[in-house]
Amino acid sequence: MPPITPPALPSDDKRWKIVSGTMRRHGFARSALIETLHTVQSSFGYLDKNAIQFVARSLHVPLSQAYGVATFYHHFSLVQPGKHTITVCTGTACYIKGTEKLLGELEQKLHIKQGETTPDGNVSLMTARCVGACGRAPVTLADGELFGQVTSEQLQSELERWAIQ
Amino acid sequence: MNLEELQQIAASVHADNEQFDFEVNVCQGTGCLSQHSDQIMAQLIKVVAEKGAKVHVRKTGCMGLCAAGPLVLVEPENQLLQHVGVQHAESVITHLGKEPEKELQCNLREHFDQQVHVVLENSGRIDPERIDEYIARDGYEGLVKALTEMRPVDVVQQITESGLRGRGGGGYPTGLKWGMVAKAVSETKYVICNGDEGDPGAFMDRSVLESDPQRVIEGMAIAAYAVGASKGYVYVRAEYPLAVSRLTASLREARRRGFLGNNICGTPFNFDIEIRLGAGAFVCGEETALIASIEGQRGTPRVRPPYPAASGLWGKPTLINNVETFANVPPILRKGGAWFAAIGKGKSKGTKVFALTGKIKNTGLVEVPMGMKLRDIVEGIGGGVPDGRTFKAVQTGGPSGGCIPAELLDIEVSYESLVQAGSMMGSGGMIVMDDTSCMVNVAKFFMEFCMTESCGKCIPCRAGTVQMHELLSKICEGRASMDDLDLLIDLCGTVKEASLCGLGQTAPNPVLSTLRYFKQEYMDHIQNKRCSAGVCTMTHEGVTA
Amino acid sequence: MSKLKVATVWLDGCSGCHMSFLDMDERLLELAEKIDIVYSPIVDRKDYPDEVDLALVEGAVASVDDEAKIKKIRAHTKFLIAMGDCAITGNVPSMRNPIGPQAILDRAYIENATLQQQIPTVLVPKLLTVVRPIHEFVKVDLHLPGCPPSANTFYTVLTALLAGETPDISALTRFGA
Amino acid sequence: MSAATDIKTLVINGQDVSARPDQTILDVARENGINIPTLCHLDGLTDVGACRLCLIEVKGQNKLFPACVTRVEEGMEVTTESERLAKHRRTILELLFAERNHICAVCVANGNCELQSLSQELGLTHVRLPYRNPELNVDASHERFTCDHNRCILCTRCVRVCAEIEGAHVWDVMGRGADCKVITDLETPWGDKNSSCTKCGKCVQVCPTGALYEKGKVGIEKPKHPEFLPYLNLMREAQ
Repeated sequence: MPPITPPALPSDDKRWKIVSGTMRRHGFARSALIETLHTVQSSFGYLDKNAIQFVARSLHVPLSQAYGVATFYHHFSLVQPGKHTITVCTGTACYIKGTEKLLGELEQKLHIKQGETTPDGNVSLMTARCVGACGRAPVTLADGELFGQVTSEQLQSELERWAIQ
Repeated sequence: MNLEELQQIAASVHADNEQFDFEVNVCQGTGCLSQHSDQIMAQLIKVVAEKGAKVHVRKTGCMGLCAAGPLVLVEPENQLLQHVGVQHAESVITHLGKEPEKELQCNLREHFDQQVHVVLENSGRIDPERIDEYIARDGYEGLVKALTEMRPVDVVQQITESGLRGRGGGGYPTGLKWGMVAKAVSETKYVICNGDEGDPGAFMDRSVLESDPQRVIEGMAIAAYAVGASKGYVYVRAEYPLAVSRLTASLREARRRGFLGNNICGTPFNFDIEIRLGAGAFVCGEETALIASIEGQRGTPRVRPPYPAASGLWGKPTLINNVETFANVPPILRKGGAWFAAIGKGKSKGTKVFALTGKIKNTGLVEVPMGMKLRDIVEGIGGGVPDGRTFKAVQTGGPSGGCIPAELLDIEVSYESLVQAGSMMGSGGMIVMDDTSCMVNVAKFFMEFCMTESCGKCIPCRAGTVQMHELLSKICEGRASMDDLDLLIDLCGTVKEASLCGLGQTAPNPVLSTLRYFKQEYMDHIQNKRCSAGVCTMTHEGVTA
Repeated sequence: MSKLKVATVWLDGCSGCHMSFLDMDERLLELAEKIDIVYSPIVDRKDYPDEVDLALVEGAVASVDDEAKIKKIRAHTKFLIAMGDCAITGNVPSMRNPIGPQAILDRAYIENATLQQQIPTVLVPKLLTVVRPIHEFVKVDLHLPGCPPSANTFYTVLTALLAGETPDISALTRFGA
Repeated sequence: MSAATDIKTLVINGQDVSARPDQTILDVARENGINIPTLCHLDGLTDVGACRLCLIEVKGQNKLFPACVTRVEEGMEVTTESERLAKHRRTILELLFAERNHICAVCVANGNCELQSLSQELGLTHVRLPYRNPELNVDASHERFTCDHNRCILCTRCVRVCAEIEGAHVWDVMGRGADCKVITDLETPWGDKNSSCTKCGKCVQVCPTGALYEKGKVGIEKPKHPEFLPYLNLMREAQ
């Protein structure tokens, strides 16, 4: 195989160097696609088409294949998330302990459906397929911080805090 | 590294511990951390420093009884403290050696006494990021023994003799699998640890990786030696950041101590492990899908055969085992296959870790010998259903499993008996439901799960789960007829028999098992438009635009 | 022996199935010796008879009216045949399903209307949110796909049924035929 | 090992047949005039075993096997027609018809569609399942071809022919489960000025339904010709 010359970084943004670093660490192997997308997601918060194209071209992965991978895994988001994210666990233990109701309340309060972001870009409402803290069900994550045996009052106060910030 | 050097490391750890009068282990698992056990630990350290007490405050993994968290374990008394808060730090330290405060005492004998800890033997007792503490509890003795005293074929023999079976759900004999990969002729082979614990309601693998990661690394290294692999991958869910960071640190430690890398223990054996992050796809728990994902592709399963043992990662012979399976390996090598085979019953040997959750008093992680009665787990160890409600069913096997009713609580927990009861062992989720759970709604919940997790490759699973979910919704909303029920049963048959992989083949199980034991609830929804548990809201069909 | 009482019904369809039925031409005369058309868009009678032996239903169920009709027809018919793709699959009428009835009404009565832009409400049956095949409302005894089923298909099926035989539908016709 | 000892003998529907060990049950069955229904399989492309229509029974095994990827074995007794198989096959077709908007009467592939002819072959006269009626788009941006997602059954023949034969890998599948969709490049229009499409038209020729078609042509007058695939493969081997 001819030596790979990766395409130029999309911009001066330092985060692209981190992305490029992940690819280099894996020798620009095609199999590094998912690992690299993880780096993009953690650096930029989401994957846009530019980023997918840059990674695909760098790793010599067909564009459609890279896009197919990016959209297959639910961990990857193709839209910019809100400033804050509230993630409701919808695993079985949480379901048994009434997570559906919590989710419904949040949807009502925020006027958005799960997977969406409020129009002002402040809060994204997400669901997770079990975060593995079933012993503390029902569980939600507020900006990554885990809350166990959560109540609607707790969620309400968290939302109020974010609204002021 | 040889056995003698291991013992030296162990001795120095023990000597270090001797300096202290007490050891205070603070659970830093995901469950207790969510209740700020890190702050509690910091406060404990502060109090110890202020008092100049000879106390070692140690960060540990999960202690099991998540319901009573945050947990603290005091050694040498072996006294468990529950619901410890930052404000209790002072009291915990001052009461060392005496009886702790009443409200902190956790003396659930029935919860702990019936358990047998093999996989969890170190959980909550060692600092997961300090390899020497693992060594001090006989860690790496198995690997050293295998490398220095045994041929690969002997290792496989021990595993076969132990009767260990896959803990990921299928229950395939581990020795047989290892033997197949060992016999495959190839320069390159791989060992993969499946940590894509996707069953909602299960967290055994997370806990093991958080609490005792070295055990998994050692198990993988032993496996690699047995099958002739030099490269391994641990595939972990991205939803488990703590497990990933502890595993990363542990891999570094293992390399530092020479248990990974080249010429391990001075032998020609080379082996190293890389972590691969899952990205939120339940189907990647299926081994061929997991392999596709490690290769950087869409996690869609492919038809087997060829099995990964013959053609797996990048077409090479590949051994895939689940986290808990690998975690069982070190003690088997240390104590021998026969020791392991003596635990358990019939064709199900050893122990099984279960994540006991739902409507049960003592939620958390338990490890019991195979063959224990389900009732002893639910009512004994679990403490039964809280709030004076009635037990209705226990769900095992996740979305692939089924619901076991009260009248079958006396069955023994084994691979075979659970399948016979219309469920399966699965990876170890055990979710208890009381009379406030509607079984049709539960079936719908699992179907929704399977529907959104279906990879979309084969038609029966992709389109069948959508239609089954629609039919279950119809039943739950009181819009269904008996014809719809017949259609549902008919679809179950096709999806079960015609789907490509395990996800689709088992997707109808929650429906089939609830139909088997709770048919009356279905009839109630359909004929009387009534949900006795009060979960479903009946609506009438909207007919106009 | 008395003649078989046959009805043909036109729900939401283009009447093509009826045209094809008429295409049996001279064979209609032969059939007429054995059957009486007791209700049909092509005969005078306005209300559905109480007892019909066999009904051929063209068209999908698209409005509250269609729904009421098909239920009534079923109640008064011994053997019900879904005639043509609209009755069986929804076919062309169901092409509005992905976008819903409002969009289709707007297009027809507002966007494309040159005068009197308004959606009729009086004397016009209300549309269902989705157009559906008749077997989703009532039990159907025989499905005869095709758009439309050919005159030969009609003839072969009807003569087989009259002789008490079960016709092999798939040998005769298919969706879209 | 001599070639003769390599020959396997097996029984398909009571008929004794012989096969090379690398052959699949589907190959051998078709060689012997036994028809097994397929949708995702196409001679000349790698098999994915996804449509599940070619499932067959093997004596002594309760499991069903996809004939397109199951290798022959000595002494195997295969059944390709049974009540059980017929039921599953019909249900699979029903699932497909209900999944998207297959309006045969107005489809460009009417009369030349594999889904349509299979439904006739397997005696499917109606679909018991409710139609899903998803809202799907039609990509007519390409100068010569059109992609109508309403008719797509996700067999992935287009994906495979483009990657394996043409070598362009313009097509792939995006999303998961019922949200799956075939795409070109980054879900960008097929006719985009930066499209990597080579305009060879192979994908159109292999599409079993009216999902991919040539503009200005109606199926009934213009059947598709996927027979070029084995020929291309042969010529490639000869190079």
